[in-house]
Amino acid sequence: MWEVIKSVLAAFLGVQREQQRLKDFEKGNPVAFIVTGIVLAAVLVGLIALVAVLAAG
Amino acid sequence: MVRNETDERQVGVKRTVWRSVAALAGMFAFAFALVPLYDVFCKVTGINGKVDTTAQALVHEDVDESRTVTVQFITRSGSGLPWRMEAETRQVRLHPGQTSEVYFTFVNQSDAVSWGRAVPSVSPSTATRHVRKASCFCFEEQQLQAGERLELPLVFQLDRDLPPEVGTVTLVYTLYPIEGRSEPLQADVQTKQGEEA
Amino acid sequence: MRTLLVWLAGVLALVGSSQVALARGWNMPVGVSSLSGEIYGLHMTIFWICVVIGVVVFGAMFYSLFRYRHSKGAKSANFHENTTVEIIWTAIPLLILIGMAVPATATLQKIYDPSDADLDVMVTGQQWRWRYEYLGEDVSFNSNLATPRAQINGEEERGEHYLLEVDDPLVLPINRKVRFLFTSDDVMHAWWVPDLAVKQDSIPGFVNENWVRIEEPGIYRGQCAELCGVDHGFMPIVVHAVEEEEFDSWLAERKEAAAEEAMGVDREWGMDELMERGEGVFGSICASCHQAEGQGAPPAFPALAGNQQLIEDADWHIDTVLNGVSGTAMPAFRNTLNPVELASVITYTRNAWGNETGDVIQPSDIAEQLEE
Amino acid sequence: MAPKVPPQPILEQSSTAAEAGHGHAHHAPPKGILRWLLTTNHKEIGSLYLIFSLTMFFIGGIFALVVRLELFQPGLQFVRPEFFNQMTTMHGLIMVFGAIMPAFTGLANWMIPLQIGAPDMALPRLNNFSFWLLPVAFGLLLSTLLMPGGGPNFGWTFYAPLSTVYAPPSTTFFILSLHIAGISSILGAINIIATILNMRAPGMRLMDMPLFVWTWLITSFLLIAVMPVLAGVVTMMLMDINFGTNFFNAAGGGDPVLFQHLFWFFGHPEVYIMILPAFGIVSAIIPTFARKRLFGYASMVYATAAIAILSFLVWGHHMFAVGMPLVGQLFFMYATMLIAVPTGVKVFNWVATMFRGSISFEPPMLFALAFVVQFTIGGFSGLMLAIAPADFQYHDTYFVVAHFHYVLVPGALFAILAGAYYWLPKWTGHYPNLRLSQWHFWLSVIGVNLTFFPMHFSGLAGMPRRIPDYALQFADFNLASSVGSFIFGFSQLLFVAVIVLCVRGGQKAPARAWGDYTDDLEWSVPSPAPLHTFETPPTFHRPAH
Repeated sequence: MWEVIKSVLAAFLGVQREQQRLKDFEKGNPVAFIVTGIVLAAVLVGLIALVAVLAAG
Repeated sequence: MVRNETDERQVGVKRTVWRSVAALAGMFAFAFALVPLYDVFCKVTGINGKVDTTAQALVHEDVDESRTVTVQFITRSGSGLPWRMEAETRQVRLHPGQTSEVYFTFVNQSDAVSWGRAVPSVSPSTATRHVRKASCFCFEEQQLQAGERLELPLVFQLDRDLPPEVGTVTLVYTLYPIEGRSEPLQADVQTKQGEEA
Repeated sequence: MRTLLVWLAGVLALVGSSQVALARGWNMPVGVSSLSGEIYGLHMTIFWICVVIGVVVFGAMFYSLFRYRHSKGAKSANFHENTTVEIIWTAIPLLILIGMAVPATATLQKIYDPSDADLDVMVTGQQWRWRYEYLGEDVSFNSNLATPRAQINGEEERGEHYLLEVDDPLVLPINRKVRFLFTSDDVMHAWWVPDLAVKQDSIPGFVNENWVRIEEPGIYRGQCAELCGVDHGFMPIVVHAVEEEEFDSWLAERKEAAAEEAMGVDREWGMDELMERGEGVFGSICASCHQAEGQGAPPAFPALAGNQQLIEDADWHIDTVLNGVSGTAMPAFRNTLNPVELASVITYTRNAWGNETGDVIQPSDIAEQLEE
Repeated sequence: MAPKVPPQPILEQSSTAAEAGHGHAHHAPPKGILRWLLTTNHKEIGSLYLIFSLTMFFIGGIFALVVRLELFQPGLQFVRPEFFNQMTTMHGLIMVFGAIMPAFTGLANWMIPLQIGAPDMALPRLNNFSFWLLPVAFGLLLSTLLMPGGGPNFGWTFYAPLSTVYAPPSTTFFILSLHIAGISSILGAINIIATILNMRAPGMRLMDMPLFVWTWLITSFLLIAVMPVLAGVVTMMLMDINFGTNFFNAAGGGDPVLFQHLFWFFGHPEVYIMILPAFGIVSAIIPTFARKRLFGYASMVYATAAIAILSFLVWGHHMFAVGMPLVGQLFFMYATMLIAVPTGVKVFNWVATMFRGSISFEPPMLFALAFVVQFTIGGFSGLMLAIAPADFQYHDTYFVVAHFHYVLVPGALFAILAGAYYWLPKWTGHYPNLRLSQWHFWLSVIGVNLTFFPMHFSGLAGMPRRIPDYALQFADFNLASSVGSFIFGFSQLLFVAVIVLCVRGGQKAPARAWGDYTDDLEWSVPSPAPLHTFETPPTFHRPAH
């Protein structure tokens, strides 16, 4: 699981080693990556919202 | 071999198309769902002063006498309704937590019955969530007979959580006609009279 | 090779133009309000950050284009990824962005300050003019474009403040916090004066809020900044910022004038004076839609000249002007014109351009109808 | 952009093209107009899309020139404000929905099957239908100009209530035409997704696809997600206008600001729909002419996906002046600023691809390089616009006009032109005339910058957008913009000349028209590409690392 999260996070930043990417695409389950991606996107939204609320005081 | 592959492709294409169509239908429905969602969102955040148009229970909390807030009332007329609308009181000063009652006068200056609606708005928008209205003429559509004069109350309080930097709250009511209801159904008139009685 | 020189010249021109951009008239004004200078500072900071990033990125790009020309026999290398470099050029922009977000947030918080103001002004957008009401002071007026149509059509020489001049400017005191409440009678408008760094949409049925504390007396000009129909380009804003005492006496004067005007309602008015007054009101309020000769612009704006319903039914005419017609561009004028103006403009439209009804509508009749 | 496909399928032999025995499987196509009306061939439909978008580009361009003519100097000289508003509105609508989007769809039709080794699109008949909806939609839209009260005059963003209660009677037809154009885009998107997901050559995985295919896949998902929302918005408008509902009418308890939220929920992803395929084209061209593999292929794909996801979170930055609460303002400001990161990654990757390459400057490369520079300038002004407090001063001024034109004209449009020059040898079998192409390029670059760069200044100095007449201090900027726009507009006639000459003849191009440095499959079929290609799927060979 942690591997999947790490890969998706790397994708968010747009950096990924070629070997790691090949590994992901060979054995990784695409559904796991998509779900993790959506969850992390939601986390990102929450994070931005949190920062905004904190900044607004 | 080639045959099989094309068949497989056809199955795949069909599956993709159905999924896409389902997504489309979902997004179209979502667009309409955004309308009520937006209202909920507005209520929670108080965007552009859009306010709750249902009665809220007044809360009997301790009046915060350490601060006084000015509440202004402004009335405006949209086009197409021969009514005069005025706030009896232009502004009041009160403490958060205190309940206040002000009256608004409505006069139908034409010789025909008509329906109108006062659309409320609050400024600053940060105060919107903290205005609690127990009774307001803006909750429902109003009907006035030819030449009728009506005084309607607004009962409200500001809650104690009103942000401390807010010193003035402005309540604006814009009066609009209700299209296609200039000739009311008899039943409507009776219900209304029933309510008043 | 020549290609590259032209490109380089382009980059130099860009840097050069950024210098020019500091000159007044090419850049955002520093402004005269307590916050406008801060907003200008923010703007310039981001601008220079962008210039620096641009120089680095475009520099690297043009260097590569120049240095690794195929025509000079360059052989291409064979690398196509480098995780370290990629992490660095993701992280650095992120840091720069955070650096930008901090001051931007601070300024935004200052803009969103709902604390009490010394003066409340309600600003209403209407096709195509602004209306100002000094809340609690009984002073309100319309502010129309003052540039003559002849200048717009090129029949007259254009003045210095072409399209940025009004008949009745908004007068505000300096050094006092002025709170604006924005709303609209019809479509969306946006009230914008660059020197005050205030731009806010005015939305029908809702109020928006903003504020300003002007620090220097002067005349500041702006325009409507939201497409609002045919004359969107012709509803300017002029603000006269004056010393506090001057403002107080101006306000007292306006109150007195309003009271005097109200007194005039009761007397009997003659046809000629109503026609004269009415022509002026028609020109500034009605002519933008119904046109100078009452010929209208159908289908949106009906003709008034020779309009049978108008000629035959005075009550309908008065009702239309007072209450407007919902679902059209015809607003209710009951609250925005006074009884004298209403009576005179109705009398004028009933007797001008061949509408010879001979009707004289008295201000007192209108006042009575309004106060019923 | 109109390659004349040989009237009969010529089945030339190539390493990967069809075996000769397959020829009999095709019926002789009908002749004349019927052939084009009924064609289900992806190349022919691609050409139809491209010709259509070029036509719309000139119609929308004429509208823009009317606008610039009126703004040439202060005062009202040529058109009245009501017609001026119709021109600005129609210019925007036609360019967005009629020129840029169909041009990308045309390129997708032509190139995606070739790039993934498919014989055609997955749904060829649907493909024909989605194209022919477009002339209907835009014929209807253009006809509103002749209706009483004129055509749409409320700006391409058609904010309510100007577009509902106060709109001309023709608005119902405007809504209908948007519906039809929207259905066309949606069907096109479904077709592209179905093709990419199911029709790839054996052995080609998603992460092996050329970036143009990748960006179009992501764009198609965006289209499927937001075109229904646009359809919903215009349906609500239609109901407000004709059936007495009050979605956007404050008088009936609705909210005009709701319109803007819904519109920009569609509108911001729409902006990326118009730029993501451009990224794909440029990512194909730069490596070809730098003779070096694209730097950071994976990060390009991820950055595209990141931009697509973020595009759903930033619509509020178009509405900083409507009076959102502070938290909303901050949220949209932060989210918008974040988009700069993946966008920056893309620009850095392109520059890194050029670094230590072996670069030559053929016409496609010239346009691609101009894209990188000018799109980045548009990106910088976009970053400035993201800063909410400063946006109060920029909003709805010519600064915004300058910003989005930099992104869309020297951005999206230049990428389309680059793509056209890049693939013309494949389409026609001839290289475009070099001298004319260079003239076209340089006149376009000069014209475009002379038009749009001064708009930054006039906007900052205080000129609102969408006004037919302006104060005297903006006169010099507008003069420059108008002169530039005429240079740019007329120099596009050179492009037509290049295409016509290229279709008729010119230097013959081999299959690998731009050398051996690109592995993309389209270069493995002969030039011009025969009507039917890859009837037997090619085997995809992953490039060696």
